[in-house]
Amino acid sequence: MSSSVLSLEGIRKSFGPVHALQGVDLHVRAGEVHALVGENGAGKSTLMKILSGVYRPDAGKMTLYGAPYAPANPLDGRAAGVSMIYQELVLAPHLTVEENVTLGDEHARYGWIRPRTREVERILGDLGQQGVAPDARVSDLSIGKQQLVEIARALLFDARIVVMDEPTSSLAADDTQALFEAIGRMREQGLAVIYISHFLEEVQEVCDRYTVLRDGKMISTGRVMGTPVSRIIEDMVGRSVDELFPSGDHALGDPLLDVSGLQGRRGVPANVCFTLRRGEIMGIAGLVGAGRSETVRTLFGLDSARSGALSIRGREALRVAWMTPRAALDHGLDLLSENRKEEGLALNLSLVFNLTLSDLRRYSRAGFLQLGKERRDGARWVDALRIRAGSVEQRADELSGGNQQKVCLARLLQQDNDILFLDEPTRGIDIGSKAEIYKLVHRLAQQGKAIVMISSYLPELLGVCDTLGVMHKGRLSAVRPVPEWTEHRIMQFATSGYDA
Amino acid sequence: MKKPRNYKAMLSEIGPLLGLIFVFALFAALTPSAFTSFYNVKTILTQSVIIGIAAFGTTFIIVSEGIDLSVGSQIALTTVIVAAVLNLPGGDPGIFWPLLALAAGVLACTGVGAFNGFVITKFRIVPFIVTLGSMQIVRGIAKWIGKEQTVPTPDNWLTNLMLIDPSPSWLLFGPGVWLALALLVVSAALLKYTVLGRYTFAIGSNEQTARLCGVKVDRMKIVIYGLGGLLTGVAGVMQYSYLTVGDPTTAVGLELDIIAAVVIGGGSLSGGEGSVVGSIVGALIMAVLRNGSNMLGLPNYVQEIIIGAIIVGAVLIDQQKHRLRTAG
Amino acid sequence: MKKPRNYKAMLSEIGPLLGLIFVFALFAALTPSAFTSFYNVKTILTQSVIIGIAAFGTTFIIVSEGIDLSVGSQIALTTVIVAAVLNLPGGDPGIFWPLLALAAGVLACTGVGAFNGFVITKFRIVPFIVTLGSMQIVRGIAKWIGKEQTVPTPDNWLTNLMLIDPSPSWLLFGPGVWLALALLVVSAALLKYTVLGRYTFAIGSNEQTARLCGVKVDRMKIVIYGLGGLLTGVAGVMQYSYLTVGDPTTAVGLELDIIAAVVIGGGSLSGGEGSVVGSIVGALIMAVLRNGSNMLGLPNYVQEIIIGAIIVGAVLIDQQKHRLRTAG
Amino acid sequence: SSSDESGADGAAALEIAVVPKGTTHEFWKAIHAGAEKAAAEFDVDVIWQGPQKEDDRQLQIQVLQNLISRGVDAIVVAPLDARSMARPVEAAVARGIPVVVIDSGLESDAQSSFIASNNYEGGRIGGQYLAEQLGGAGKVVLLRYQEGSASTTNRERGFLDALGEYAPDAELLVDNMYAGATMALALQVSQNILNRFPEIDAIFTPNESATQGMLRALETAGRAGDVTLVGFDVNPILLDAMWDGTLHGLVVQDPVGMGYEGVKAAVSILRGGAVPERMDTRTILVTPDNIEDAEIQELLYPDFDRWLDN
Ligand SMILES: Nc1ncnc2c1ncn2[C@@H]1O[C@H](COP(=O)(O)OP(=O)(O)OP(=O)(O)O)[C@@H](O)[C@H]1O
Ligand SMILES: Nc1ncnc2c1ncn2[C@@H]1O[C@H](COP(=O)(O)OP(=O)(O)OP(=O)(O)O)[C@@H](O)[C@H]1O
Ligand SMILES: [Mg+2]
Ligand SMILES: [Mg+2]
Repeated sequence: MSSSVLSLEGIRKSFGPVHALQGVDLHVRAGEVHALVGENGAGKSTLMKILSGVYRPDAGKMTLYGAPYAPANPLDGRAAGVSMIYQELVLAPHLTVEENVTLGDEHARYGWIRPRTREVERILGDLGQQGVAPDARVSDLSIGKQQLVEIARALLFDARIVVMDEPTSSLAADDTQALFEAIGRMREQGLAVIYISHFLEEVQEVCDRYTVLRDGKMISTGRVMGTPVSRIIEDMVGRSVDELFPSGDHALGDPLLDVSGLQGRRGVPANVCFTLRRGEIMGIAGLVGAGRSETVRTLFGLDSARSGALSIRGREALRVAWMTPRAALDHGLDLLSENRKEEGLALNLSLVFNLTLSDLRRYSRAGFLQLGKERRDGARWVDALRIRAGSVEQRADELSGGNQQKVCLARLLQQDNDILFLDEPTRGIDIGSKAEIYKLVHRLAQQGKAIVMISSYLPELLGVCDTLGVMHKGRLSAVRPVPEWTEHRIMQFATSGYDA
Repeated sequence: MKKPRNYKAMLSEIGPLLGLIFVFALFAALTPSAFTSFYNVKTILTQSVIIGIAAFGTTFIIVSEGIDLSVGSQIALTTVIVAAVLNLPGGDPGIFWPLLALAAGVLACTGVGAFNGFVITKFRIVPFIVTLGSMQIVRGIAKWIGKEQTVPTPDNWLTNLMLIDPSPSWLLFGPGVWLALALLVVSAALLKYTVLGRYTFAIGSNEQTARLCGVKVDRMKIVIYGLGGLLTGVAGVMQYSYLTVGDPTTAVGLELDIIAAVVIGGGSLSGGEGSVVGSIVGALIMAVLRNGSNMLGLPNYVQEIIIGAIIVGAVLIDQQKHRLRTAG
Repeated sequence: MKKPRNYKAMLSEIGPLLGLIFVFALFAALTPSAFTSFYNVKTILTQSVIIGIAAFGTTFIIVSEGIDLSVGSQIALTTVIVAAVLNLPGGDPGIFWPLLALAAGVLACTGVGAFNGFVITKFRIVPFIVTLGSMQIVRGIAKWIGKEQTVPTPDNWLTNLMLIDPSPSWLLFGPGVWLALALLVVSAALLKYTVLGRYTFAIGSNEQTARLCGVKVDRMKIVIYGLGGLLTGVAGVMQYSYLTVGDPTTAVGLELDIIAAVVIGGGSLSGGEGSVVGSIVGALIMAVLRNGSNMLGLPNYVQEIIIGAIIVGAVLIDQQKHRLRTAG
Repeated sequence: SSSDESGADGAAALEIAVVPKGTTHEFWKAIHAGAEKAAAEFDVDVIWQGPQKEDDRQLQIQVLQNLISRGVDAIVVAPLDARSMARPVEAAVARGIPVVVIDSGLESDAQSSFIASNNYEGGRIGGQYLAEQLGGAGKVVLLRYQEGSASTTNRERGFLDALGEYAPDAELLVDNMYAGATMALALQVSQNILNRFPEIDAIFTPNESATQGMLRALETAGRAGDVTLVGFDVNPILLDAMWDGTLHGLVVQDPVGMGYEGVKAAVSILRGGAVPERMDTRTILVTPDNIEDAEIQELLYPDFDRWLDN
């Protein structure tokens, strides 16, 4: 049991000037679940993509079951029994569930495909997804279910090593449990599982051993049992993070935003009402698909509303149905999207273009842009948020994920509006950057801004917010001060819509 | 559990069919006798053969999120090559030489298609640009081979393929129509029931996914464009048969008609959607419109306006349907 | 902090320029005296005016990740409308009527462009399809207005715009060249230094992000396509001036040349990239090639093959540059 | 065919540009042959250059402009449009390059000479013959060529006039359909016309591609030979059809003569001679009855290869 089925030694990989991996070792044994943890940009995904054959390493060697292993492409990886669940959703939206699950592994005779519906149904059943039909179109499923389809693909495949790169980042709690059970069965069958997650609780729950990466180097490895979480965190960020969540008071002031009777086109959100005061950080919890994003998007005019009104700074109520993003910005609202790549950054434009895009009026006179002023202000924000970039003219897609997220935040800061909707502001962000973002949110509240923060990560809501509401199927519970909530109470409302 | 999906899939193929029936009925009502005569139906079918066969190939390309603007030039190239081979010294218009000419024409287009695919995948240039370039290059080559002239050919059996009245009259339709029908069945089966077809859809739906799932995307694309070229080559032979000469200036802009046929038939330029049956229906709709307008004596410009409106209209209706489905 | 970026941006504009210099030098070496004569340079410039002006508009559209296939038809429509207005009863070829004709032509195209933008945004249909449809519709309308004929017009000052030798000879170039130059400056400034231009880039780079940032995407697109139509209309007036008649069958397929010019000049069909200066350089490269080939007495097919190869080659080189940049 | 040997023997040969409407019809090949024949005879160089796309006025203007820039000694042009081409022709003359217009008229007085078949007369000949074949009555179709083409419009006019004169009882079924620029278009339209009128007696088509398209349509419909078809211009396929009895009459021009006379006129202007302002080349009716005459044979089967090396 103790000998490694997979050994990676001295793996190096550079992308131009970026040295993503600088000689990493990793040893995985049969029948173990091995956690791979580290900050954003530490190189976890890159290492796993080398393992699965997406990238080729610049140096280093890999051994799989005692034999040298050097995949040239994902096909080689699969042939060697490496199955991978990628961090970003890897699905063909036009195809059915069955077609996606079997993609690349079709059973065919003379090129003619033979259906594998039975097997696909069995796998979905194993994941507790009897309700997902094999002939449903994947684009018709929610993100959580789509994630599960991808997991099913990895399970259907007859693998010897399964890599899971943040598989639970958009899973509901019960789906996560079903996944853990499936992982447990794999362990029993003697498969090796590599599990990447930013949720250290999950690591403690399912993993046997761990390896920490930092800045493309292996820092430590060991048994999960008996290693304190604080030790792992310290290895990840290179210092001890004693206080993740900021402390210090900020006073709540007059009401800034009053929402009543918000009703979405598809019935989500359903009759949502809440009031937001100056200096308030209001959290919204809920399961995936509960309608949290939809609520703020509707308020911001990105999704259409059936009815509802909002009043800002006590002025007369506006109809949400007439809201547009432009009007929302002009009324002092601003939104940080949960998906920065699709909605948040113009990836092939420069950093400074992205920073000022929502506020070009400030940088133009009679329609003409004042490029100098724009660049100076851009440089200020880059310094203020410690964004790592060559210059303000650097293209957004040349930045690492965490820095991209900071650019998005900087756009909000630059816009300087009073009412901020932050949708999953720390999704996919490492723990050190998280702490920075929490501090920033706190500082904004102290300046008298009002913030709505949506997150699927309960500890952060409980640690950062003043008040909290929970959503279930489009309905928002009463918004209460955080101390009045317990995790149990939150989960009860989130799963049943019943508030004790 | 299986029904709703099939039902939906059928709906998206039935849509264009209803359109075809509507257009046909409309003209039948306006010009009763001449339009609906069996002979005229045969004419319409024959006139759809070329665009139809080329559209089968383009369907694969469009489903894979590609586009091929060089189809018209490829057709011209085929007619010229067929004519040139038939004129080779020592050639005689028996069975063999025309067969050789046919093979040469089809092979040349398959080569052009595969080359397009190669450049697209090897250098990662968008298909629009690559095929915009090869559209000109192939046209130039066709003119070069044809010495900038139409190339007359001796009589041979190839020129009988596109006759409206077939020579053994029990055939009912000309050989071209039967050939198109056979290719329809083969292409539809290829696209729906084989690994090739499945990968075509997967690449069009999400190329990255296909790649990560072990589909050899580059090689597949070369195959897809090559297949497109092959079918275009067959269409080119039909065009030769239609014209009985090699004409390097023929079929200018025909690719747009072909793309329109695919799109009217439910194909989506953003990939992942389309069907061979839909595409032939699209081709038929356009042929019926042209034929019917001539029957009515409508001027060309009215035809053009109607066809333009139908292209947009078809996509619009398709989209409403999708919306309905998502909502329901 | 300022240098590297500007240097890079310049490089991507200098690339096509180097290409132009290379092509020019090549032909200058091959046909020394005639090709580099001032008169021939004037000829080349005049011949680039139409594609150039239309390419300015298409640059905006392509930068915003759109495409307009109806440009050729719009140009034909303009020539016909200008001719029709000039032939109105009561019209006289003084200053006023030609101005009215010009305005009518430009306005019509602006309308077509804005309508394209409206359909694209309102019904969420991809621009390729919408403009493929309007390409046919507009062509039909042009033929309808022109009664399927070329429309002769009385002599008037509009027809002097595209003369190679201007009438006051101190002008050096014909008024058309000067107009193109003025529009070049205006369009380049619009795209680079105004909010409109910035929004065009933002929409092309990521439409959803632009929406989130408060850009009124739908309205902007209508403006962009309208602006494209406006410039196309001006190009159409130039075409009329060139032909001196209204011709509903002119400029078939010209949109592809125009798109090629934009792409050769560094525009990307996936949006967010392109420059007005690059586009005019692209147009010039094509004009130099045509002219030089004529000078050398190269047959047409050689020209076609060369231009096709250059389209692909330009994009290929552009791409290598990008890769270099990412790597370096 | 064209050459650029500039001044190997000191004095460069005169460069005479010949600009056809297109390059793909047999007709233009014959003009080219005639031009080369004259070039050999008068010891000048012919530059043969046409627009890239058939029927593209803009491209023909560009070709003319480029030839002016190049500084050729004279231009012989078959204008695609009577008015559009006037400007560039005038520009050429203004720069001291004499222009001879062939085939189709030009609305300008800048050109030195206009050499063409009498298209109207050619149309009349065809119309008269068709009327005789009909015996004075029957159902007739006129498939026009293309919007805005002067020479074919004159042929169509001549045809209609003669038809009215010699067959007043004939019924004209269609005269508003256009064949379009290429044979493929002509064929499709022809098929649809044939379906629309099952009872056609005779058809007139005013140029090569329209005639060939209609002939092919008759063949695909199995009606070739049953319907009297009278066309205009000639190519080997049309001649074969006449031998087969599926084509009943062709009005042929003398393109070799036209090309020859065009270059000859240009040369004599350059060498200081006088040329007539207007010169008609022949239009002759070829029918199965006279096709074997020696004179016709020479017209129909000119020896291109003597002059063209491709
Ligand atoms: N294709 C690429 N081109 C350039 N740089 C890249 C590329 N992929 C990754 N990088 C860089 O390599 C480094 C490691 O990235 P990687 O995705 O492996 O991090 P990670 O540990 O998975 O982080 P996260 O927790 O955010 O997923 C980062 O600095 C990233 O910016
Ligand atoms: N484009 C869409 N088409 C169909 N249904 C959608 C679409 N977008 C959202 N929904 C549905 O609307 C509901 C609310 O989604 P929303 O994204 O607001 O949830 P959420 O609570 O923010 O979850 P997440 O954590 O995934 O962001 C879900 O049931 C989802 O399936
Ligand atoms: Mg990662
Ligand atoms: Mg959400």
